[in-house]
Amino acid sequence: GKEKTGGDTAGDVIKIGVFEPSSGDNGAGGKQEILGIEYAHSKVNTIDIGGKTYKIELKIVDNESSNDKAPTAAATLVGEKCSVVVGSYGSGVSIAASSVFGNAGIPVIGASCTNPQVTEGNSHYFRICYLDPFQGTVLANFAVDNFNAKTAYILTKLGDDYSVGLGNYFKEAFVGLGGTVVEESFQEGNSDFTAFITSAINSGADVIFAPTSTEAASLIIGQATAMNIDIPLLAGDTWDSSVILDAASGSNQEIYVSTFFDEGDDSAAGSEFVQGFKAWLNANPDKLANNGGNDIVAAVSALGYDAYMVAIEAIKKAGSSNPADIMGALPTTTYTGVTGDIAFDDIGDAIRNVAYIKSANTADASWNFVAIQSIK
Amino acid sequence: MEFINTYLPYILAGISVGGQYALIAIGYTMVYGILRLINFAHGDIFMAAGFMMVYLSASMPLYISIPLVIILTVILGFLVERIAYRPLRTAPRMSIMISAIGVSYLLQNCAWYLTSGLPKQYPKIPWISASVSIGASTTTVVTLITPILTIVLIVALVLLIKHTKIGMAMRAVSRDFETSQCMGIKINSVIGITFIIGSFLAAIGSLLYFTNYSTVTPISGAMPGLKAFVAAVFGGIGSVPGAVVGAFLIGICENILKIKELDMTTFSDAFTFALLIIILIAKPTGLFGEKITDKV
Amino acid sequence: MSSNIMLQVENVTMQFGGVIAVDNLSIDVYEDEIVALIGPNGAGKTTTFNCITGVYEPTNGCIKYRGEVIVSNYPQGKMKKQYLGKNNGLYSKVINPTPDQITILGIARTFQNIRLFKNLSVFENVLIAKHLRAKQNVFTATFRLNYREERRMREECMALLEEQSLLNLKDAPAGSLPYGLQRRLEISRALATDPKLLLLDEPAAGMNPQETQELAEFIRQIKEKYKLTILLIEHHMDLVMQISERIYVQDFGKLIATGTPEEIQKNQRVIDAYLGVAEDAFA
Amino acid sequence: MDKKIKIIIYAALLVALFALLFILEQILPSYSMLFTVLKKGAIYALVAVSMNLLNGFTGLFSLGQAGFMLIGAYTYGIFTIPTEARSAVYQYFDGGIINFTVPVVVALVMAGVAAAIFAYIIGLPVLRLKSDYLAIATLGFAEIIRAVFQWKTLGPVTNGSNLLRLYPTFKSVLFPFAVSGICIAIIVLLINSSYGRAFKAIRDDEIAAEAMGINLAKHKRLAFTISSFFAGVGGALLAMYQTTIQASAFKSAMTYEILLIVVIGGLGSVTGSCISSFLFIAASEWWLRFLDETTYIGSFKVPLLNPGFRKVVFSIIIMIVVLFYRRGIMGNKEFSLDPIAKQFKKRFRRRKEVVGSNEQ
Amino acid sequence: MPLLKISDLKVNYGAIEAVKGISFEVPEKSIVTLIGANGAGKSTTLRTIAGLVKPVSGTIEFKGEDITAKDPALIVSRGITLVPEGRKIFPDLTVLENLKIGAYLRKDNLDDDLNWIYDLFPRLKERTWQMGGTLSGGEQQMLAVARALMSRPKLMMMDEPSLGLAPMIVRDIFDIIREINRQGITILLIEQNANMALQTADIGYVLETGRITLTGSGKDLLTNEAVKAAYLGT
Ligand SMILES: Nc1ncnc2c1ncn2[C@@H]1O[C@H](COP(=O)(O)OP(=O)(O)OP(=O)(O)O)[C@@H](O)[C@H]1O
Ligand SMILES: Nc1ncnc2c1ncn2[C@@H]1O[C@H](COP(=O)(O)OP(=O)(O)OP(=O)(O)O)[C@@H](O)[C@H]1O
Ligand SMILES: [Mg+2]
Ligand SMILES: [Mg+2]
Repeated sequence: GKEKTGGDTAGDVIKIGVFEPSSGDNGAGGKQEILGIEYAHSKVNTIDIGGKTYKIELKIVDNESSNDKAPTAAATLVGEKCSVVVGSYGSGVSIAASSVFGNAGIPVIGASCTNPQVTEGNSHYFRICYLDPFQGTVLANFAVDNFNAKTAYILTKLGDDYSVGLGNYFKEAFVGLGGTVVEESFQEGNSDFTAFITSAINSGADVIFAPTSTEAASLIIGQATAMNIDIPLLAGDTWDSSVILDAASGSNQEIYVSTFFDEGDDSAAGSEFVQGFKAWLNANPDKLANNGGNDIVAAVSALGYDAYMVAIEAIKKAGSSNPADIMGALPTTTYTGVTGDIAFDDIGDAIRNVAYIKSANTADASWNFVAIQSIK
Repeated sequence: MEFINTYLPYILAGISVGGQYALIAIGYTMVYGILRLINFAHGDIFMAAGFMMVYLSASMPLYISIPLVIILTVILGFLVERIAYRPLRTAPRMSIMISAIGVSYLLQNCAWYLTSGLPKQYPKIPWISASVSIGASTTTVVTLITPILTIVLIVALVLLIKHTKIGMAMRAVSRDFETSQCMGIKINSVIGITFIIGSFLAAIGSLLYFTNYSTVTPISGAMPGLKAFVAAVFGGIGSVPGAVVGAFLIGICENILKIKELDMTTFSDAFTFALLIIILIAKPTGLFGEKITDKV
Repeated sequence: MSSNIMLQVENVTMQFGGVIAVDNLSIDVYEDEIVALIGPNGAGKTTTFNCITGVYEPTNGCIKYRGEVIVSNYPQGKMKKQYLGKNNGLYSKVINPTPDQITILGIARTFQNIRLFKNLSVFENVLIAKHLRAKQNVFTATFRLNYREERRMREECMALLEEQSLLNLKDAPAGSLPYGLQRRLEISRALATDPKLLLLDEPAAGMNPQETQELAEFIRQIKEKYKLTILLIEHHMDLVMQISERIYVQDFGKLIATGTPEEIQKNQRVIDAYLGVAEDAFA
Repeated sequence: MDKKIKIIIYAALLVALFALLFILEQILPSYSMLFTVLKKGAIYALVAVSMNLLNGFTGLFSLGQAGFMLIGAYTYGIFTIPTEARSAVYQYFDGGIINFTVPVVVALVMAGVAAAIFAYIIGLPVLRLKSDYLAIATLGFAEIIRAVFQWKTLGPVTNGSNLLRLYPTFKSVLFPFAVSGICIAIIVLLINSSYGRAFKAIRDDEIAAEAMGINLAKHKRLAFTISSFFAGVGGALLAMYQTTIQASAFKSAMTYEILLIVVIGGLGSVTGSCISSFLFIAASEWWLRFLDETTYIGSFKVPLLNPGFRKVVFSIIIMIVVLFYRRGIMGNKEFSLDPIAKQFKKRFRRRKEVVGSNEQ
Repeated sequence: MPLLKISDLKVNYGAIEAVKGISFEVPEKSIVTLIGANGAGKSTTLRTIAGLVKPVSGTIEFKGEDITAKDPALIVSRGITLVPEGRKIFPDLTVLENLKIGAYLRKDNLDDDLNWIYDLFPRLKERTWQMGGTLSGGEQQMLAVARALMSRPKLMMMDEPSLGLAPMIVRDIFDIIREINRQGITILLIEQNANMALQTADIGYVLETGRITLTGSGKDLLTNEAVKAAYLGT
């Protein structure tokens, strides 16, 4: 990138890398996460270190949701001499690029990547969201608590580590709670889910758990609606997207998702963020388009916001723009974000014990807050 | 009855998917028949038709937007031929194919750029989006009308190819450009018409397909495109009836494989390819393919 | 005479679907002979060559090369019911070699419509023909452990091109050669496989009478030089009558006449089916 | 030109190249995009050349490259993950069932061999098919391979849908250059050998090739197997470069990408494939990145520059290259020093003549 | 005014100069033949006239109209057809369809023409419904000629119609050429069979490596010593 805004000299600038997909399978979610980061940047774009004011610059790079493009994208950020990096949506790319950042000694703060392997053994990788084992367990608990579910039908996407992984954790927890599961998986590019839905019905499932990308999700919802099924659909954080609301609007399909953040959160920080973010989106047609054309706040946007703020906090704490110093400061950095209190454990994961459960309000295409679920 | 209730949905889904594949597959087969070109961009033209519908239907009523989508798709198909294939008429075959891959990339990337890659909800088309019950299973009207419409369109197409002057010209051009020119045939127009027909069918296919599946993304065309292409090869590429038979076979097979009891879902796509390979090994030019005999 | 018999085509029938292209054909070719196979278009001449060289599997019949059976088949599989020809049941062995195996035995051919490796140089065209007899494998060839063999191949090819006066064109792409030289190169390439028996399919097609004349001379020369036996198909009667010692005439797949050129020219059946008014053909 | 001199010149150039790379690594920071492009470019060059061996030199239109790379990548990964890391990688499969590791070089060879064995087996039936039918069948096989590697039942070996990671990788750009260089050199030697000529004969005219005593089945299988061997090695290198392996990355899109490189470089040109793979990687991953960034000049927002625009521009560039350089950058020619050397010689000779005439 | 007038025609294939500036005329209702060695540029000349190849320079005039480098379809519509080298009939069209496609640009009724063709070639009438590809070589050649006639040409160009045909068929073809010419169609003929061609032709041109080196009536050339030595082999 050759972009230079204003007349800053390099000495007055601290660069924060944004390592996110804006194309490929996870492009949509990645863009929403970027929006949160950009919004945060619009709020806090300078920082004082040692009495000097530095301008913060965002370096956004597209990892194309692809493991083989990720290292190159990461190298771009390293080349830009970013002090700290935020990202990425999608755990696979985060893992793939991890060593590039690791070798360069740059700390990375994952916003929404939920796979345990992202941080495991990577002292430079931190993360502010909960993990898949937690999320899977939460959802299993929710299914049992709310629907008294005995049988769950799990539909995962073959070859997708997020999908398969989360499905696995859900299964472990659900079986642990005394339920039985029926598992199936679909292949990339599959567009006809009626057969799967039929087998869910035939298996006598009380809930369908489908941790998939939003593309598959809208197909599943559309076809489930057409088939008039009355089994609730459960899914993880990826489904917390306006795409799902679009797909479900006007139907009477029950949809529950676990997520990091609730738009209807009426805490001061939460509502301030929601209002500010919406106003910011609406003022900017490009951004609104990147959010899917509406101003519904995705949880990943909130996480992106928080991740950026954590980065700022760490820089402040380190009192330096040197990546090594920031890395040193991060483990002890704490921050109260819009998604809750953030502190890191010794692996680098955020210490979290609750998840929000939301349900799709199909009448007016919005999310209804259902519960804050914790693990038994 | 129990049996039918359990398995009917799979078969219905299969027939419906088969019909949609068939409409796309014909585009592949026609273009291949005439240019010997695997038109990799065909699936993406289908996808583009989907997006056109999403955007157009947002601002105008269906009775305008549907015909408009069909017209625009046809124009798109024609333009692709004009810009990307016609200049390469005398180039090595591989270059034209690469051009096709390039167009496919371009269309996908443009769609990405314009839509930000977010899945778009396809508009509901009244009546054909409605649900109907057959026995104990529920499906949409589109599932039922797809095969019928497909068959009607294809019969019309076969009649066109077999019994009209332009059809005769298409068959002639597919054999030999130069000699066709000597007969006074304008090969560019004939090829243009081929693309127009192919795109027209792709547009119809996209109406049916996306009504059934409700979401359009920039890569929506890739998988149906590939499947339709497989169907075309399966039936013997270049043969219209072959493409249709292949498409229905593949549609039905891949859905039957999803029957839980078979426990084959993991391999439903793989199985499609496996079946294709088996067929090809038994009949190296597909079910209805003309035998390539190198006259020695 | 039969001690030095080269090629025996015995009762060969080739049926495509319902069409019998070669019908119970028997041909003998002796060592050191030039034999011609003539007949109207579609009589099955090229098909006969294709059966001999392994391009097609004959439906029935057998072919012997120097007394040894190299091709043999009988109506079987789908053909069992469809078979329309004679001599069903005469053979029970199946030997269906691929064309390369036939070439290795020492039978080389040219094609009715020239089939050179058009993008490769003249030299490479000939060099490729040496591949089959080289003592090497992929490994030795890749790492040049076969360099002696490779040198020998190259030297032999240079010598051959020199003889055929193609040496000055050795680096030209074969496709760029004038038609007549392409024919000559195709024959040279066939010679490079070290054949004993050479099959030529319409070598004079597309040549004018003068060029045809030169070709006749050329064929005679290579025959002497390489101790070849030659079987050729041709429509140019002046060439055929001039160089062949014996002629077989095929019509609708069947053999309708055989004999010396003089006998054939007078044969009424041949005149009716093929030559038309005799004098005209040699005008 | 004297053959010996030629060899010496090429060797000198090679040494110079490696020296240059070495020096670059000392002076440029390790994260420089240049190295990323060089590493990936070297790997893609190998894969593209191996595909060219099939498509450009043997005339077999195969689209199975990604599948063979997948096999190579997994073979490499599976056999090199340190035993102590296995429980972390195979977390869903109790550490997997393979409990030993082999040295990197051995694993690279194994990667090639595994791909080659597989190619040999599927080649038996598939290579009987012609042109586009062969293409679709090989494409199909690649898809099947992918599904099999993601299959849960094979999880203890392949880790199912999950990533393989923590295996040895390379840091220096010299490593991929050396490995790719050796492999490409072997392919070039093969192409220029008697067997290479046989492959080209098959490409030009199968029937004539057969009539020249070339066993079609054997030679096609040979080309297919050898090409797959190198694709497997390329896959292993790619795995090292990416630091993680996931079957879902090896889609047909990857094969198309390689095919694009091959055709843009020129079918039947090894140097073309190499040049175009570096250009391709550089353009797609480096030079055009600025197009994705919303840019302001002063307060003026440069239009069109938004995420995704880079790819649009890139596909347009590809189209332009395809439409205006239909035979690719190099056609079917090779980059060679001969013309340069000839120039040199001519000048040299002229000077000699001048000197000579002066003396008289 | 000649029916067809070629002036200083030059044609290249890439770097190869196939035709290096030739001029000749074809009078109305005549039979004109081009003879010459292989690769002399004969086929290229015909293909250029038919519009299949674009010349580098030179003009082609037909009935006074400049048709140089025009679209092949337009040239056909003016009344020029080419019987291409190697027959090139459409193998999976029936004989009737092959004939109909010959009249592709015509919109009027074809019945009369079909009857005329069937009179000329009774063999084809028997095989109306047979696929073109299944005909024998001689029949295919007849079909190619008949197909060209279906456009009701004023000028018919034939590229080596006797190539690879049995002696008897060769004679038939030449008989047909004379017959068509009697019916008023001008013929431009390329032949390797120089004997037959010169016997049939009113005018002959000898082409050598892209240039015309000799011109004369068919009879004259037949007795010309140079022609005899180079092309007639006697
Ligand atoms: N592969 C094939 N499939 C079907 N029919 C074939 C095949 N090859 C040849 N034939 C038919 O067999 C018959 C004999 O053909 P062949 O080529 O042997 O004739 P020919 O004697 O060489 O004629 P010409 O002198 O015209 O070359 C023809 O009717 C031809 O159509
Ligand atoms: N498509 C082409 N591309 C390149 N060169 C060609 C092409 N067609 C013909 N040539 C070359 O142009 C020259 C003239 O060819 P042309 O076919 O006109 O000769 P001809 O007189 O008809 O010969 P023949 O008797 O072989 O038919 C030859 O040198 C030939 O190699
Ligand atoms: Mg023949
Ligand atoms: Mg010619």
